[in-house]
Amino acid sequence: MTLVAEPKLEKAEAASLRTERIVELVQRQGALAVLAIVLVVGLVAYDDFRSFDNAGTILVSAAPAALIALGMTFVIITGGIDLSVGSLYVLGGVLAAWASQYGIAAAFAVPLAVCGLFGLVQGLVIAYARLAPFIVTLAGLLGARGLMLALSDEGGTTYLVDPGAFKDFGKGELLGVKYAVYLVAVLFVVGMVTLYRTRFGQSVYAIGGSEDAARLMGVRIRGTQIRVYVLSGLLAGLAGSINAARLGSGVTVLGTGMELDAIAAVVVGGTLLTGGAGTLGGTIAGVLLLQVIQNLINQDGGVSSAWQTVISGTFIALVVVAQTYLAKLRRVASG
Amino acid sequence: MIDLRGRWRPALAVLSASALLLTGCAKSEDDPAAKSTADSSAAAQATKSASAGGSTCDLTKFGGQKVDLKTATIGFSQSEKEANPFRIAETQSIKDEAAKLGIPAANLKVTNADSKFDKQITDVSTLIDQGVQLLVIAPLNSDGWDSVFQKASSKKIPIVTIDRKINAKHCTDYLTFIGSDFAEQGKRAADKMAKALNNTGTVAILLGAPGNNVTTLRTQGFKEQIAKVAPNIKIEFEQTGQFSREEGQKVSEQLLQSKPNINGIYAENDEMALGAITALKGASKKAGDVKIVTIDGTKGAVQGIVDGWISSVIESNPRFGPLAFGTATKFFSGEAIPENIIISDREYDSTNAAADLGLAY
Amino acid sequence: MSASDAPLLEVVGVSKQFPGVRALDDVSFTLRAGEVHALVGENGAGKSTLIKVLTGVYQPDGGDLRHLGKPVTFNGPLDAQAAGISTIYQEVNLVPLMSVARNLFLGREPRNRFGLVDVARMNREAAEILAGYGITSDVRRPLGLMALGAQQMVALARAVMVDARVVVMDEPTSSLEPREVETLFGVIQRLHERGVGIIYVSHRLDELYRICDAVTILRDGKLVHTGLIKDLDRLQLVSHMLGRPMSDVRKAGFTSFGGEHSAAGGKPVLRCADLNSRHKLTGISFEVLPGEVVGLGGLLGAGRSETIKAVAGALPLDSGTVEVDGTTLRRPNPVAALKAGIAVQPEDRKAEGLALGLSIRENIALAVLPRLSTAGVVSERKIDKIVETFISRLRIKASGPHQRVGDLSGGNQQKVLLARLLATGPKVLLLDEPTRGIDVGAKAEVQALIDELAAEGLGVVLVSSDAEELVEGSDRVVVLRDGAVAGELRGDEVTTEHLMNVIATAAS
Amino acid sequence: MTAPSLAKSRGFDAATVRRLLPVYGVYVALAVLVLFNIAWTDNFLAWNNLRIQLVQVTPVVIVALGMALVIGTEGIDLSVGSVMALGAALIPLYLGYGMIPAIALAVVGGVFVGLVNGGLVAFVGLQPIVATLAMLVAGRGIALVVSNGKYKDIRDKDFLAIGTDAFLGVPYTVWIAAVLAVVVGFVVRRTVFGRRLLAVGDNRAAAQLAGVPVKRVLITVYVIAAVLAAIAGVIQVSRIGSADASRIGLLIELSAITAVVVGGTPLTGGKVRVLGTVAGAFLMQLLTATMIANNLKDSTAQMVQAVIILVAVYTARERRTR
Repeated sequence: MTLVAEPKLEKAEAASLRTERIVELVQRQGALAVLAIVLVVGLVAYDDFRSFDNAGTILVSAAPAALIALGMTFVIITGGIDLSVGSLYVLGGVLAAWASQYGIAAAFAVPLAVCGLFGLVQGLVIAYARLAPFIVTLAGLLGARGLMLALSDEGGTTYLVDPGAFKDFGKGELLGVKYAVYLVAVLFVVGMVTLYRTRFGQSVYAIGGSEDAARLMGVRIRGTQIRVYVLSGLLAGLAGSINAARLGSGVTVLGTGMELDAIAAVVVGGTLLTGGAGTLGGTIAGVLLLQVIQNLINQDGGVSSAWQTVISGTFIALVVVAQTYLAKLRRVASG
Repeated sequence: MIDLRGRWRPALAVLSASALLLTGCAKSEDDPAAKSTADSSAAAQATKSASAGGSTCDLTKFGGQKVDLKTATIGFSQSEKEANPFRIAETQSIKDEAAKLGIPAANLKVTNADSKFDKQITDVSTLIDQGVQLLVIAPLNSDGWDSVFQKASSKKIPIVTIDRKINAKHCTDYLTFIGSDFAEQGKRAADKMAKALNNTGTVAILLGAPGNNVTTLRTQGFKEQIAKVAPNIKIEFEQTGQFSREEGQKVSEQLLQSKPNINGIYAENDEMALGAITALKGASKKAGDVKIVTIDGTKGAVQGIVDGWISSVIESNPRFGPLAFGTATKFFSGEAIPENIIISDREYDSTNAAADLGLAY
Repeated sequence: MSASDAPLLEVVGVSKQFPGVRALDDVSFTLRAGEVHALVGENGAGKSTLIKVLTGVYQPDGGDLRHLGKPVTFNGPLDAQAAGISTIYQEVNLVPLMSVARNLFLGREPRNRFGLVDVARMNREAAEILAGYGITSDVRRPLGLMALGAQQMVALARAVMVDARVVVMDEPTSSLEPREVETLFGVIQRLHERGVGIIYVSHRLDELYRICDAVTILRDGKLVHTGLIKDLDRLQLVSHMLGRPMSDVRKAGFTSFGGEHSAAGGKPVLRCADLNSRHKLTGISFEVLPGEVVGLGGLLGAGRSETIKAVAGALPLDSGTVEVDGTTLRRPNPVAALKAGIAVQPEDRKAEGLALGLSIRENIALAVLPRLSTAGVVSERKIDKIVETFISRLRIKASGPHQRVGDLSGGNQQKVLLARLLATGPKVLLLDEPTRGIDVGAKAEVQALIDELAAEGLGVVLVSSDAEELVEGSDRVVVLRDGAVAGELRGDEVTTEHLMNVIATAAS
Repeated sequence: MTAPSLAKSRGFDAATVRRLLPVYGVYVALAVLVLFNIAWTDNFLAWNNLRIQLVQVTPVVIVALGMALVIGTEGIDLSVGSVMALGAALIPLYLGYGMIPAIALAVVGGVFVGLVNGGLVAFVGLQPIVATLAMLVAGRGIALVVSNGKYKDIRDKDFLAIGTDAFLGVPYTVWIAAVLAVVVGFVVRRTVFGRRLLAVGDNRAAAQLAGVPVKRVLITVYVIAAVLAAIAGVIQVSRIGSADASRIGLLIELSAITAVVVGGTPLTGGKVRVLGTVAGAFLMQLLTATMIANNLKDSTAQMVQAVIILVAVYTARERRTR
């Protein structure tokens, strides 16, 4: 024990601490490391990959997925899961396109309000009825998609974005990069500050780490849970909104499987599905990684769609296996 | 870390053995239908209305540069997995025609969006980044292409959309649409249905995937025409079969129980119709008891006419290759290209099904 | 602190009802400033419920709660914390994945002028505070990587960090070792001087008499006695708790061990030779004769539990052999160890011992299923027989064999676990803290059972943090330090003094 | 519950209802839905209609049985849909050797995926949801690769008979599902493996120390789930008459999980309700059937389904008394 043994073990402990740090760094930034490798491979192998335009394409394509993964990271750190985001994403897009006739403010506000409300209901059910998030948000997935179909006349009506500020937002660029990318970047910074530097963020980690302990330490469990699902709903709605601005219409055929992509990105980014640990930096790396891999497959052009799915699945498994292995190594190193 | 000694050897053995088995020594049923597909010129698309009063577009108006297709980079974005006959035939036709024109395989870049619209947008953006000089797109959805147009028009890349139309400004956003008129297909199906039922009866619609323009238009056309030509035909049932055989069968099974008085089924694609046939067989119905009209013209469906289960099939011809490349060649050589190139779709019924089976895909 | 006479905290006639149980029945309790107030009773007496009422986790069904003389209602732990009531729980209730500093400051992080958590300041302050408790490890590391005792210290530091007026300690010493206990008592002394009121729950009578001023005894949800502890001797206290006449208690003594076992000699039933596991064990060797109880002594973290796990095949070994009845285990894993006749009762009965959601029956039969089945199909009849045998033999109190184990009291849970071990017909029993967290009555029964089993010829390895239990229960004690054997006590040497001596000299 | 105990139903108070709802809630819901259909849906009680419902529910029942076992170990298997597709894709590939070898190979395909899933969970220690998520993606890819991306029509008469013919008026597929349900029920209740499975789900560490071969149990569970999924895939192929790897089993994991949870098996493991799972699958099947039969719009159908899932799971949730 520390009191007794500290002085003697100091040297050995310092060494093992160092190993632990390195392993921890690799584990936390594993997705980033793989991303770097994949980028280098891409840069060397494919001429077209190197272009500025291609980087822009990757970033702008990753923007909605990144927003959804941002909310998902919060949810997963609390030990929950949100399967409704794909449906909320489509719903948000349809609502934004419809609301764009009332101006840019409405085009952002309406999806945020509706999807936020959806998240609120899910959060309330999870926090108060204490049903498993998996099931609640699975029902949310169906409910939000049903609502979207109802709004769009069973998918028959596609609302077009009105020409105006909202459409311009979708088209607008600053220094050759779309506005949406800046928005996502800003939100990630805000997200990081929230997660690491606010009491709410601390509660998110505490609940995921040990709900019982958090309760006894005075953390407001229900409040925090409700807030993360609202947050996730809001971000999914916003993702739908910026996507609608980009596509110029409220496309109804989107979003199937989006929730699984988001979960995969978050997990690849080193966030534990059991909750209590995870970083937003990892999530960004995870989102970009999946996007870049897709891009490289396209660059190659010779991979059939069947093999593409095999590659993606295997890749997810490999990254996660590597992370689990590193986590074990870390535990061993820390003795 | 992974301990695979001793007791786990059998598991490992099974793993490797099964991997071996799954890959090698396959032996499928003999396939009588595997005769060479009649890729005769008879099966190719024919233009129905090339300049039906619409505006036209030529190279100067579009503002692009002349490109020699033989040396150009061409991008083709497919929307769905090539798992059903329509998509298989479509992609194959594009590839075959490119090869025929002597375009090197490396210059034809093909992407597949796997039914994900987001992915298709990204795919096309990537194709543009790769410097393609002509884009052929089979769009998953008619709306939502703003960002692609923005990018493509700044580089003056002509876009040819096939099979589904894109709602956009002709000659600025895209060059031309080649494909069928879906509402018209619905109307023709309605005519056939009216004829098969002698203008009276109860009909069910197996809808396509919801939120899809094809579904919307084929439904709209069918309903309008039925109301016009056969007001005594009642449409009592509309449920989605997701364009899939499995769902089509499931929904039809339910339908036959809850509405046993149904005389006709309008399936919005062949797959669902084939599912419906299985359901009819399961409910001990005989061929012809329920009239089926469907759209697409796959081999299976045309065979269905021969076997008596299907009344008629309206074709939706997927062989876009020759027409797409032909149009592009004309365009780059300075000719004016119409906004819509509507192909004339065949139709199959008991009079021609047996003879024209080879034309089906 | 004002000289106001109003007690810090007062409950008057509080009742709390759970489905089927009246956990608290008209209980009154008063805590004054600067008082260390012992709260004792057997498991199920209502201590935990009372604590949860005081800390706002539960709301009472009837009765009043007064804080500094004024009636209050606590709707949650936050309300109680706001009123200056802090709690340290028996099982460390912190978040293992979060850093030490973040755990320490959770919910009251220092903030900078933007309202954001000031991480640098938080880490600095955390290091300073913990240094006062003798903890010098990096506060940025996850708490879960620290030793259990150190975690308990963090919990203590957290509880008294704020200007707590009342600190509730629920068996705080159960996972501490002697030195840490001293640190804890030092802290209690300081709090006492500052006028903080302390509610102290413990099963260890020595501690109560050393540090407490007053005592309140609960039994079956009712108040039995309250008053100054110096007016009550140990026997009176125990008899109040048990509700038994004093003479019975006197006869039984403090532990129920009978003393020496007649280890007739013969070949050792268990022989461990040179067990090595990186960072954990170095060259551990010892043997156990049939009918002998061998104690494993040493400080927490000295490798006692690790040794037990290693013998049971649950800790991967780098080298070393485990031999049962002369046969060496080829590949040490729990299945093989069990087959060879080693039965292990892990330290944490809830986390590693029992399947709490399953019935008593399932739990008892779990380890011997293959024996009770033919061709993979279990025989209900055989299970019933074996389960009935053990329920009556170990006097497990339950509504029936199908009751969920999670609904049993700690003592009965422990008995179910022992029943599972015995059902395997073991040659060696490894018992890691067999009496921790169970009430006095059950403790006595378990201790008597250990004696009985040894008498039947089993070899027993006993780990206990309770020095008296270890010394009285064992024939020999092997003392560990830093994962290695530091010494062995035999015959007359097996006394608390000798044990302390070896540990002390070993630790220097 | 026997008649006399119902007779003195004064004790049938709120507490009793609360205790019994998790166990019998799904049957109550099922009964309500059946009554609704008898009243409102034409031809509901016709044998043909019931037969159709039985036939349509079989794949979900079979997959849900495996899912229930996995959930019993506190796991989850998202890959079942892809395994169905894989099983389906293998059938036409080997039908040339005859029906039995083809089915056997489809099952081997299931074993293969199950071993990978189980290995990732048991040996590598991956979260089940992640391990099987990877397999959900990769599995369908493998199925597509195996089937060359195209669907194949089946003409083997013997094989198609599985999906179309009946024994004693009940289709073969229903018999198969019933037999599998009985077998799984027996395994859970009466076998060493079943008991061990529950112990692993309730407390893995404790099971380990009690000498339960935890890894073997976990791997076996995932193999069983995958094999059942493969069988469901085979049945589906024989019913549809074509093997479409891109479609078969799509999203069935969600239906199966819903059926299991609605049936009263908690996601937290340690408990498996086989009969409840079957009832849960019937409930969801009847729900869709009701909505199709009454020609509800897709949007309404999905929203109604969402609400019913929530209500069903809410009533089926475990109430712990502390």
